[in-house]
Amino acid sequence: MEVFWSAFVDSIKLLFGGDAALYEIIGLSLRVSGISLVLAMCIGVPLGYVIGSRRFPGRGLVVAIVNTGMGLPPVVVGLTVYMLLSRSGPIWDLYLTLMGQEMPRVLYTVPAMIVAQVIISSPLVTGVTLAAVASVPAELRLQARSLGASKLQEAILTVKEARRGIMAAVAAGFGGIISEVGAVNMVGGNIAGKTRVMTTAIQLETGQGNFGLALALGLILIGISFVIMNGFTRVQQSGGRYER
Amino acid sequence: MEVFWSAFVDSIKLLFGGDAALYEIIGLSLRVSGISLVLAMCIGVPLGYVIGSRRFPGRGLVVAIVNTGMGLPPVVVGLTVYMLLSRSGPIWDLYLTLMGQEMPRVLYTVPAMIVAQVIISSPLVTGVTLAAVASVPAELRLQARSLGASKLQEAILTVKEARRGIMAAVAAGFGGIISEVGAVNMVGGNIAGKTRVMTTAIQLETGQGNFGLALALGLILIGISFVIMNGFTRVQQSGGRYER
Amino acid sequence: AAEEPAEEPAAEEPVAEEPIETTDLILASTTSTQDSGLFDVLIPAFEEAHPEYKVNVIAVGTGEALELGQNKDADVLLVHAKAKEEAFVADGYGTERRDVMYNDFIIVGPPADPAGIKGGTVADALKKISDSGATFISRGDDSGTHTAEKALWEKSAIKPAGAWYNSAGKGMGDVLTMASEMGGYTLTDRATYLNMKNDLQLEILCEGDTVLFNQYGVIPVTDATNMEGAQAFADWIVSDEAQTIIGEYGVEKFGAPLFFPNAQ
Amino acid sequence: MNASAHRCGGAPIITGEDIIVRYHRRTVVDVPRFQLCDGETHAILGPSGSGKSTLLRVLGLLERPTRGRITLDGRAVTAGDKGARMMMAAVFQNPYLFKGTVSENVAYGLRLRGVPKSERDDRVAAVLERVGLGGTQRQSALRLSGGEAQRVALARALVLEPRILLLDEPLSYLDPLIKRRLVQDFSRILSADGVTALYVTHDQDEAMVVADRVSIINDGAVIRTGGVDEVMTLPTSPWVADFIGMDAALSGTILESVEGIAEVLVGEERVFARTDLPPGTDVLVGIRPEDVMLFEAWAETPVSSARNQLLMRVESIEHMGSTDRVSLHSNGMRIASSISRAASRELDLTVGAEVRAFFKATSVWVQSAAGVPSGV
Amino acid sequence: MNASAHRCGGAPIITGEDIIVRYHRRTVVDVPRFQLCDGETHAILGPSGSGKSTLLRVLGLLERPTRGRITLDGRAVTAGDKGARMMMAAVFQNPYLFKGTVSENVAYGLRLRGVPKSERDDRVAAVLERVGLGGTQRQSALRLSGGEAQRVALARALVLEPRILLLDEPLSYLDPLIKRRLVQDFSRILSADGVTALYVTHDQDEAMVVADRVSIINDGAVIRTGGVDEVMTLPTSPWVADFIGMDAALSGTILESVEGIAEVLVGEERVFARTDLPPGTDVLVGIRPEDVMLFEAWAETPVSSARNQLLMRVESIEHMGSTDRVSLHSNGMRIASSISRAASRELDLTVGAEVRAFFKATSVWVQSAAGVPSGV
Ligand SMILES: Nc1ncnc2c1ncn2[C@@H]1O[C@H](COP(=O)(O)OP(=O)(O)OP(=O)(O)O)[C@@H](O)[C@H]1O
Ligand SMILES: Nc1ncnc2c1ncn2[C@@H]1O[C@H](COP(=O)(O)OP(=O)(O)OP(=O)(O)O)[C@@H](O)[C@H]1O
Ligand SMILES: [Mg+2]
Ligand SMILES: [Mg+2]
Repeated sequence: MEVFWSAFVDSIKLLFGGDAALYEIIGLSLRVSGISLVLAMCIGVPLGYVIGSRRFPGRGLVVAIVNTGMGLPPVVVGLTVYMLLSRSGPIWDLYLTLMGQEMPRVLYTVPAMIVAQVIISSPLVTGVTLAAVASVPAELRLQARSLGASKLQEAILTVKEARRGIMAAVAAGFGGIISEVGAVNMVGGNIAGKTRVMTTAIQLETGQGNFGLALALGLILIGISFVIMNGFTRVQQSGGRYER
Repeated sequence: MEVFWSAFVDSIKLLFGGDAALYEIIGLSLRVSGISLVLAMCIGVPLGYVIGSRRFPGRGLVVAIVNTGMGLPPVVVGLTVYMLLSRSGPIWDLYLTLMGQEMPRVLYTVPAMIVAQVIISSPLVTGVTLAAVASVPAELRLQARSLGASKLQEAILTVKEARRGIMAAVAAGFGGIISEVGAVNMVGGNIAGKTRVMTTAIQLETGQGNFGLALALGLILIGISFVIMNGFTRVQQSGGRYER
Repeated sequence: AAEEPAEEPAAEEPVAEEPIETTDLILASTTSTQDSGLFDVLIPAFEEAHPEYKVNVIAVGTGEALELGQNKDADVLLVHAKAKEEAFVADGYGTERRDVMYNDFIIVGPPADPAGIKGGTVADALKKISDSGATFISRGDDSGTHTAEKALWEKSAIKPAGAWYNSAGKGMGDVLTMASEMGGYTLTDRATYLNMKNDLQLEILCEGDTVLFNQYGVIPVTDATNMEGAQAFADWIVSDEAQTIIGEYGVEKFGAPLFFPNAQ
Repeated sequence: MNASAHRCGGAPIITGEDIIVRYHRRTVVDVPRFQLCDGETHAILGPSGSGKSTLLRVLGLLERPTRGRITLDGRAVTAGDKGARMMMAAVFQNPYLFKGTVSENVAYGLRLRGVPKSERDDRVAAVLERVGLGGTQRQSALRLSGGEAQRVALARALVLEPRILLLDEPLSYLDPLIKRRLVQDFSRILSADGVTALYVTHDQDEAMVVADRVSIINDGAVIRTGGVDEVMTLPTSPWVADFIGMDAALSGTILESVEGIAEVLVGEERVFARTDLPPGTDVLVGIRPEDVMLFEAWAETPVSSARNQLLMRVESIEHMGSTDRVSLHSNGMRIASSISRAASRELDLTVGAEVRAFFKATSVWVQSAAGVPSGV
Repeated sequence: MNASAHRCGGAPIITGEDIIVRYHRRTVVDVPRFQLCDGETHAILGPSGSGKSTLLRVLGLLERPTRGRITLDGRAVTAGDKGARMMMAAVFQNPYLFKGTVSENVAYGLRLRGVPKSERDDRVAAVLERVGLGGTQRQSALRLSGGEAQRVALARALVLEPRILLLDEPLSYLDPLIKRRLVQDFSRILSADGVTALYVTHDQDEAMVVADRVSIINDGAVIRTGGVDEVMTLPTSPWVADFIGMDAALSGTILESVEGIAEVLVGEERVFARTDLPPGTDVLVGIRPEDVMLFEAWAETPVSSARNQLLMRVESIEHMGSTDRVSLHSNGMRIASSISRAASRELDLTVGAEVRAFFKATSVWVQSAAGVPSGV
């Protein structure tokens, strides 16, 4: 057990030890996760709203696809993104044809990581949002409409009403992003100082047998996401509809 | 693009090619995921119900912890489980002290993988269930109680009412499990014929540069989870409360 | 990469006072090289010698590294699977292959040595392990180490199969951890073993045999994004300066070098 | 249906034509023509499950009918038409409030319309005062009692001062005190210039106070439409009569007519009624139970103005709370009387007993039988 | 409060003592003592937001009060007590139905009680028939109209045939036809042996038909409890009077008494009333507006039995739908009369006009003023 305790102590020491490289890694993790989360929300929340609030033929199939998307293996996503962005991949060729010059390299950069993260977390956000939106009484949307709400305003109201569920969606999406390693490793390359984030750093240390350090980094990551989630939760908890 | 097409063709060929090793891997994946999912549901649904339906001091903190749990880095989970189960870990010592004999090895076996998977997916199931349960009108629970429901019967009814959200929770949990590789790899060891599952096999092929094969395996995995999710979704979709 | 004038470095003659414009160089290598810590000294030295390049290490399996090279997503490769490397160059994916260094393989196992292989030859050891059914963990990932292991089995005419033979499909560090936990034997490169020794309940039981030889080579990728950089790296790593660094790495920490430079 | 039934006071503002709503193959609404006229308050009465709420949603452009056309001010509109919806505001049967405070709920529509904050606050305060919830602005809307929630839903619509108000049982959760106040308030708001209202209710008294016209709907079909007095006094079928708590309208013939007071033969009884119809006209005759007073059979002629005094036999007595409803017949004429419980006790009414029924000529509603399809 | 007010018909079955419910520091219910007696139907009347639903939830062991004790059959119970809850069934103001079919909803309580399937089906069919929803067993409960949903909620409770029924405005969404039927049905069910009911309602007529006793609650406090006739006829404060649609009870003194008919001095008017109280007693006097008939001031004495005939002045007229409510005064006496709209029109009533008010001695409710705290 003292292994965990010493990892805990180490994590504190590391966190306040002033190691610039660590701060850089943490910063990059937060930047990548933050941007990815915002993009995943921009995709997942509207999509979840539309699927959750409308009835259309094939809806069940769409939901099944979204649910399947929650279980995309990160390595496969990484591989796919890699293949798309590779110099011998289709986008590269297309760019060359269209622009008449070589595409600047996207692989092993932050944008590539973000692309992979967004692909991984969007279905999570969509799927949970969908269920949350579907649990908002249709009468409520009708009420909004009857008071003159446009389709967009109705959607905003619905999302607000389903806030708790949507926060869960965002939390799940964030969790998927912040902990993900397979895809970022593959398309980011875990390049020190450039694309190394907390998870790939942890993986690296684990591979080198530095379990204590890996664990300490893991605790730092978990601690950071706890702080973020705690802020989150304050929003999520306020104004529950059905509590007594 | 033809890379994806050929991977697709390969995946079909593989799937119906009668390769016993592949079937074994698929079978193990399903077994591990299935058992893990059931266990995660056994933990997550009741826990989510309790947190979602009760008010107690520190509830916000508990929710934040659950949300954080959605983002546990698999490598850290793997590492932790590894350290706990390791021959130099605390459980081994405890067993020796209590039973007077060495504990049979758990590491690099299916049960160890299941432990890791359950740790990873339980918070997902709990977090989404929690939000779903919290969106069930308190009046409905009160109604059940007023008709003579016990606490358990009330819980069952609430869970049934929140079915859609809970199905999303289960889908998210299943997605987390079926796609997870970091932790199973670490505690399972990816031993051919013993603990090799689809995700670790994909990772292995990727590491060997067999991108086409990796992709084909990935498509098979995604296909399998789509079939499962599709069955799922039929349950999830039936009997929506608020649809018109 | 003449098509990329914007990123073209002033390679010939960096003008003093002006900040040097660096270009990225993608080095695909094996996890074992990265995990051994060699890059932590090698890369800074290269970047000091060639400040116009910024090396980005992508540490993956040997197979994956070759694949990245084939797709031109890496500029230069440092891997250890000689036969595959030669085929890679022969197929035109790499410009040339040069030996850089080697380290040696060892067989490690539990201190109790249930199969009793200590001190014997490699062939002897493998036979005893398979006969006694003692646990053996194989990399099983087509890596250089795995390729070497397979060759050894073949040479001793044993077909490794059965419950005792575990094909792990994992990196060296992981396999060592597994061997330690499972009380089994494994074939490892010395560097990784020495690096992790303290956390393992494993001892060197068989070493020094001439068949246990692990050659690393460097290959600049044909038509790479940063061809100049790739060539510069390949030239530099076989230079005396780099070879000295390689030879000295690990002496301080482990009392013996981890890699033996052998560039011609 | 009466020929005048479809006559609008103003121009039709909303017209529904050939409206059919089907849910799972069951036809829930089937209305060939429905007109809501400019400035009127149109009450919809009908039993539970008859399609009132569905019709309201359809006419309010909140739900697309399975079939049918809706025109607003003569222009065809559909459920997607936002401009059209902006003219309306609805209060649903079940008040679904939004998360947030009372004032956020009430201000919602105003915010959508871009009304500035200060004006919004003033209007919200005023309308809350009006529904008896002054000062509750900052309470959570989700923690209100049933009646409070209903009033917030009402305020949310009223505050918009829309041209068309759609009200689906807006007062069902309210106590008589506040209800009385709101009904009075309604009749003031709704009779104001240019406000048109569709008002679904179960309370006939409410309908009679606020409505100009009434439609009675049963099983998805409008079976009676007309002015409120006419519909509520002259049921054209036994079902309608029963529904509005009367006996069926009586058939009769006008015998003679002097100074607007006619003598009408109903069965073998003679009834005096105020009507301008000429002698010989076949008519329908209706008398509301509240207008029939009962006295002991041996009582002397009381008031001069109660022109009709009939000796009748009690057929049945039904207790309705503070009143008893007594069915009476004599010589082929059948009417009901609604009297206070105390009066009923005092009269010691029993089935079969004889009583004297008094009602005034002006309490008798008379309409030409021509043009009223039989059986409707 | 009247001394007899707390007298139970049977033994108290549920007793609440010192019940206080606070939400966010606001006291919503504050009831020192509430008794629901065995076999009685106890109606709770009160304005919107007065705490009726909260009190019902507390007494039904569905919500823990902030403070207070509840005893059931003399045994202290709390909200967690399942055995106690098994004796009761509740219908809430807002019918929340469960996902599933109508029959699944109605059978829910039976399933919990382990009633076998075939018996369950029979009982469900029977109770659905009773609430007018026969044959709807397999419909989805979530797609019902407001009134249908309310009836399913009602059936869900009735089917359990519980010892105690808690009904929170169970008929608010229903049309008069089905309401009339159900009220009659209720009064039969509720008067059956051993069924005790707490009945929250806004409809006084409903209360008068089904209830044995009535409590009036305002601002969380029970301000009046007693037999239904007494409470509904003899308001003990202006607020209660206004709430039940009367003028305040009058104070008077009995002058003389002959054969159970007393002459009571009210203000300077003399009123005949049936009472056994001796001359000289100070009394409270109440007359329900429905029992007061109005005639032209110059009308002759009509019916012999209406012993009271007063010439009074009209103070105000309020339109209430089919009836008008007229407030009258003369010589310090103030009463109200509820007359039909037609009669009102015929009388051509205007404020300040004189009319003759008739009411019977038996319509006057008299009670000794002793023991009634002033201002309540
Ligand atoms: N979404 C739906 N799916 C299926 N049936 C429905 C749906 N909505 C309403 N119905 C049915 O349509 C009929 C009419 O419903 P509606 O709500 O219009 O009745 P209503 O006249 O408003 O009744 P109430 O007075 O009880 O509110 C009812 O029998 C109801 O069960
Ligand atoms: N959970 C809650 N939190 C805060 N206030 C509440 C809560 N529940 C009820 N209230 C308040 O308590 C008061 C009494 O509510 P209750 O529901 O008992 O009233 P009621 O008498 O049933 O009224 P109505 O006839 O309108 O249903 C109301 O003013 C309401 O706003
Ligand atoms: Mg309705
Ligand atoms: Mg209430």
